[in-house]
Amino acid sequence: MKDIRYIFAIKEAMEEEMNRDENVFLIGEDVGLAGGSFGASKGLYEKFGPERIVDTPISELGFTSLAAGAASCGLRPIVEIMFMDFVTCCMDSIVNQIAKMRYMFGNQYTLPIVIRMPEGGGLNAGPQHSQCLEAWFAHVPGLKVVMAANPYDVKGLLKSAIRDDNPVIFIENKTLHAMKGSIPEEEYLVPLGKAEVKREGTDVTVVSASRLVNESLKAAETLSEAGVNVEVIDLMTIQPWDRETVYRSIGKTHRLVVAHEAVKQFGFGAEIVASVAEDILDELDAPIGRVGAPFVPASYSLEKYYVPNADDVKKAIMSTLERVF
Amino acid sequence: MKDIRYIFAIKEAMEEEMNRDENVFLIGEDVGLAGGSFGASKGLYEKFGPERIVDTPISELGFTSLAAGAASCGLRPIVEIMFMDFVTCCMDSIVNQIAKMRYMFGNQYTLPIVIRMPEGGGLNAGPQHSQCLEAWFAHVPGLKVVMAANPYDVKGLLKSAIRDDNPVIFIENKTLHAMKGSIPEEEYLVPLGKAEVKREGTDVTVVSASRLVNESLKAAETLSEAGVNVEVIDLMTIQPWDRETVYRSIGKTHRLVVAHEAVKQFGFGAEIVASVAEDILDELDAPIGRVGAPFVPASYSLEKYYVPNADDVKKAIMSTLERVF
Amino acid sequence: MGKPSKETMVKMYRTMVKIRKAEEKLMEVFSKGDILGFLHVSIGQEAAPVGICSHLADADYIATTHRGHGHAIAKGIDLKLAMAELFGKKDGYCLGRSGSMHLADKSRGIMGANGIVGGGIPIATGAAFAAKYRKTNQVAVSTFGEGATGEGAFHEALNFAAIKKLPIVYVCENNGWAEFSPHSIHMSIQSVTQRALAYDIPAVSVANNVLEIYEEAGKAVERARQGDGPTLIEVRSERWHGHYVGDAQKYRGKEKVEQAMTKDCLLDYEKELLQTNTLKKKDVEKINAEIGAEIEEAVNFARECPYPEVSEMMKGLYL
Amino acid sequence: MGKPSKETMVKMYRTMVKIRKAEEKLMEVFSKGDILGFLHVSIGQEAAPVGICSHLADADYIATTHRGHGHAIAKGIDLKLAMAELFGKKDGYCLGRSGSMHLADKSRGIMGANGIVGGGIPIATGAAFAAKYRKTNQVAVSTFGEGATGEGAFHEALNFAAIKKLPIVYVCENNGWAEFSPHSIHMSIQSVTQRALAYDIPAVSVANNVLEIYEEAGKAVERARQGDGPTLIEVRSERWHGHYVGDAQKYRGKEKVEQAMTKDCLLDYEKELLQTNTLKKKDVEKINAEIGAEIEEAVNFARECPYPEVSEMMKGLYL
Ligand SMILES: Cc1ncc(C[n+]2csc(CCOP(=O)(O)OP(=O)(O)O)c2C)c(N)n1
Ligand SMILES: Cc1ncc(C[n+]2csc(CCOP(=O)(O)OP(=O)(O)O)c2C)c(N)n1
Ligand SMILES: [Mg+2]
Ligand SMILES: [Mg+2]
Repeated sequence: MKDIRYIFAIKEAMEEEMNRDENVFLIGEDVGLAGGSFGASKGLYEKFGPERIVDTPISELGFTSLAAGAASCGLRPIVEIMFMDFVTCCMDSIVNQIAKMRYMFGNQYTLPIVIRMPEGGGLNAGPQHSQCLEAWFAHVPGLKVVMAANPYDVKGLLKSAIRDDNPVIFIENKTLHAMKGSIPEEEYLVPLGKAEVKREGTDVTVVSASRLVNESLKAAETLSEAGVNVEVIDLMTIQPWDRETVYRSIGKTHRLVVAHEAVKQFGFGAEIVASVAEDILDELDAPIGRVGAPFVPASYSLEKYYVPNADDVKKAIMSTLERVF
Repeated sequence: MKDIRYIFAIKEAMEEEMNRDENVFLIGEDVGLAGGSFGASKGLYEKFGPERIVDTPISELGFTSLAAGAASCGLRPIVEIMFMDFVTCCMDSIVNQIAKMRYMFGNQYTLPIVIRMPEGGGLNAGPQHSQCLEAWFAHVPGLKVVMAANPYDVKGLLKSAIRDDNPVIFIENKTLHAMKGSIPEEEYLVPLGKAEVKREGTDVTVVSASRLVNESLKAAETLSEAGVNVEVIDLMTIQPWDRETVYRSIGKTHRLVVAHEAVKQFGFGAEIVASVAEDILDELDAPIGRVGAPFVPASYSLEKYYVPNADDVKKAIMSTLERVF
Repeated sequence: MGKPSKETMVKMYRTMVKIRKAEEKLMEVFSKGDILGFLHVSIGQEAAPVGICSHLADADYIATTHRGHGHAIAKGIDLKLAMAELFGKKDGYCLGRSGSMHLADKSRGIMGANGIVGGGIPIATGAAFAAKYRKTNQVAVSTFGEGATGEGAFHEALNFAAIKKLPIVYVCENNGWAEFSPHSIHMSIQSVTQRALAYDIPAVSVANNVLEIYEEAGKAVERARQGDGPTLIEVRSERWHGHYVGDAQKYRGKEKVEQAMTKDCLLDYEKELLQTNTLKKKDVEKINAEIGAEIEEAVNFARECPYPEVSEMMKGLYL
Repeated sequence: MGKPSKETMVKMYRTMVKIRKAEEKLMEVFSKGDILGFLHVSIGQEAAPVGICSHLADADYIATTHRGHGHAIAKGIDLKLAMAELFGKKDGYCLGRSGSMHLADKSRGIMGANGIVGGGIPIATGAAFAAKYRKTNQVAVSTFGEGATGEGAFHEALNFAAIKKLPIVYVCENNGWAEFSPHSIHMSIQSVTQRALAYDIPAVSVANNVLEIYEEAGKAVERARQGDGPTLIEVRSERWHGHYVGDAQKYRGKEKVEQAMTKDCLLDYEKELLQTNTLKKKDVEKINAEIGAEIEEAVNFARECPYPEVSEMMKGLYL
């Protein structure tokens, strides 16, 4: 085992897959000469050269659709969108082209593309640099949507995403980039489409992803001192998500909290709750709890009050526990 | 009263508001010379001229952001996006600029923009011309999202939207364009943010919007013959949506079905269900039902099996009624 | 490059006839309701796809538009399977899922028509990128209308291709109309070639003449194969019919339509072939009859082919 | 237009000093952690905003970029309230909600900096549209970097402005870098003015000299006011500092940075003013002292201003 930061784990995943398969390449703004705006590709340009670590003009639509064309012809692009907010510039590439090309062309083409993008607050970067938009992509048939909460997961999930033959929206979290964690020296994968019970518990199930998994774990720790036993599920893949693991847990705890950094309304948590209410409502012993950012744009100077944290998860858990049904 | 088609009701709304306020103008592809791809602005070019009925190059991002600038300077643009699918080309304009400009600039600016777009199937136009993406916009703080199910509503809601000082995503439905309905000769408005009980009932509440309201009403008719009493709520505004009316109804029927044309997963119905599960779960006597398109791109030749209809709503209602909790 | 061989010239004629007749047939069956959705025909514009695709091998790539039947045929698409797709049938290239706006044939490098104006331009650019990446000497072609050059996708793609000297030929078929509006609504320049100046991409404007197009396309494809980067070709044609079949063209006026129809790139070429004795009258008749039969056969195939089963709708979303 | 009056020349100097000193101060307080988020300074590039905004009235519009302090100051923003915004305070222009990347002052036509590269270009174009719509004779200015010209937003906006002959001046400050990559990554052309050929928009490239910029901007603003349509001005400057404060510029190399810093549009102008006796040494000192004090005062104001209350976060989303 070795200690590694989340951002460096991303780099290792890309590097290993590029070593393994010469069709894998990275494209995006400042990914080459500069090693990536957040440093995810540091050193890769020196190693793989400008053919495989491709700096682009500022043109998210252009290079994301370019990746679609390249993938149709057998390459395996990794696209870096510098901030998730900028994905608004290439929704057509992703939604009308990449997500649909396989199905729409009668399965003739495969689109093995990974589109990486960091989301969320943490840099006080304000309303146009802090959004969490995963729910959009989860609503689009043809995309997989993956979110990683720690260095171990991010490496294993990213490697799986690169090997996956479907387009994958791979969402990082800016505050996690510096997070340290322990990973094996040897190669490993973390499968897509499987959730993980990150903490076992019996009183309430928290379903979450990305940074909020860590916040939920913190909340669970605090609550355990008060004798509350929280189960924390990390979805890891939002689309297609692992119903089985979630439903099994709710079958045990009979209480549900969903937690994400995105604004609460119309966030991915809503879908989890709706599915539960559709399929296993009778398992619930209390109204569910939801954690998400408030319904306003991300704030610059009030960011710390805007971005949900362990305390918000704790409150949601407590309120679910207080209520019976 | 007079009979009028949905598409013509849209025209009347725009025309009346343009008569009323010289700051209102219409901009989009082929809205002028041609009177709109679906004919919504037929005759308006002749009446108001190219200054106020503005044909654009094919450049959704350009003219939608242009509308943002024009609105900041006091105009009241109506933007026509020809098919909702093409809104993927201007998500940056809508999400990063228009939705945020008021809040982000400390309330200095107002952005009275209406962005009209028709969604859904009905033309067998295939995967890139049939999408329903309202859930995306409902997830973005700063936008209102409105959907109209018939000629009366579309006229009244569109007039309200044009007068509203907030940006409004105004979603039409292509199959409704030809729908006939009766409207008053005199001016009227339908308020934003208010749902309407389109049919009273006691056994189950169906929450819906746009075309699926009409399908739900059909389903309700059929079921009434079988002695089932369905209440149909037309949300009309998806964001901010009218909790009060929905909750009141569920307090009466204790059963909930949500129905929309968009793919079911991560659709707007999920948010309705999640809110209910959060706020008034104890009112529910049975698992909820959900109606939405299957999780694949819209189909060309199988469209009629893809797009949800009255029968799907009926099935969802029946299955909710069969289950107890 | 030089002039095409006699064989090529005859083949080009055949292909132009095939496009013309196929689309005329499509208009007919569409009007009967056998084909659903939107149908955009390119009648009057057959010279461009043929002039260009004559330089391409199966391994070369092309990405086209909503008005893409001509390119697909010129690039060698199987007419039966294409017809089946247009009819929405099970054996269609896209399993009947997508129809006219999404014709694609991987085996012949046809990367797809596109329902999004401008959408295919960066996709074709990606194919050129892949060719260069792999050091094959494949070339990519991107076709689009003059209206599409208003989209950011056009700009972003050409900028990148120029910087990276990608092996691609951009072909703008300027047919004077984008949907229901003329050139002047879409740009303040006279020729689309001016757009290329923004990227230092060489550009040329040609008339709707298959031999001229063949010549310019030959140079451009050669340039691309040699690693000298992209070229933009504007073909000045005219749209004979409405934007889509069923468009009453009120915005255009009957005279203009009739005027457009006097310019017939197929008839011009036929005359030239006859005058130069490349073909005899009876060859022409034979070719037309053969192609007519081929199209009839394809339509019959499509008609008899079953629709996909509903259960197939849910298959193949993920691999 | 001709040369600026003496009064204007002095005012331009004052404004350049104000931008320089304000940003130097910002770098200092940012490094101390008083300002959060991203801070992009335009030191070395003061000539462009001043040369251009000298032709604008309060009623004229400007929409800028992430590197927009200079334009805001040149367009007359209140330094105290701007500082308060940069500090994230309650009295800031945006109520402390948005910070440096979103400075806006409606009362002076400052439509906002923008966190989205290229995002402001069509917005400014919309302001020009509004001016024309209302037949006022307002002019709009859009500023952006050379990197932004890669975005589709640039292309779509200029195309529209050219077609409609909107009263707008596009100012591209080509400072050689877009984030961490040089000009050559972003375009294959030598001068951004070539981009304007795609729209038949007149364009001119000027050195980083405030008087030259003033002259060209004067012509362009005049053209716009006369209803003759848009102009593109490229200003060839160099970025002195990193992309944002804190950027170690490993991609650039110390020498290049030092070389860039030898070219100082402010010092050049100061020398010229002294040589031509437009200002005396002691005037220069006085101006610098006054501005220094003004900035100190603004920073103190910002420092003392309270943060917004948490409850205010939820206010004002909808009107
Ligand atoms: C992004 C987008 N915007 C608008 C449309 C609607 N549309 C379809 S074809 C067309 C006109 C295209 O004109 P042009 O590029 O000249 O091609 P032509 O139809 O003349 O072949 C438009 C506006 C679309 N399909 N996609
Ligand atoms: C749509 C979008 N893509 C990428 C970025 C990240 N970004 C911020 S500034 C910048 C470089 C801009 O370069 P240029 O336009 O030359 O302006 P300069 O910073 O040199 O003033 C980039 C890529 C962004 N903010 N928005
Ligand atoms: Mg055209
Ligand atoms: Mg720059």
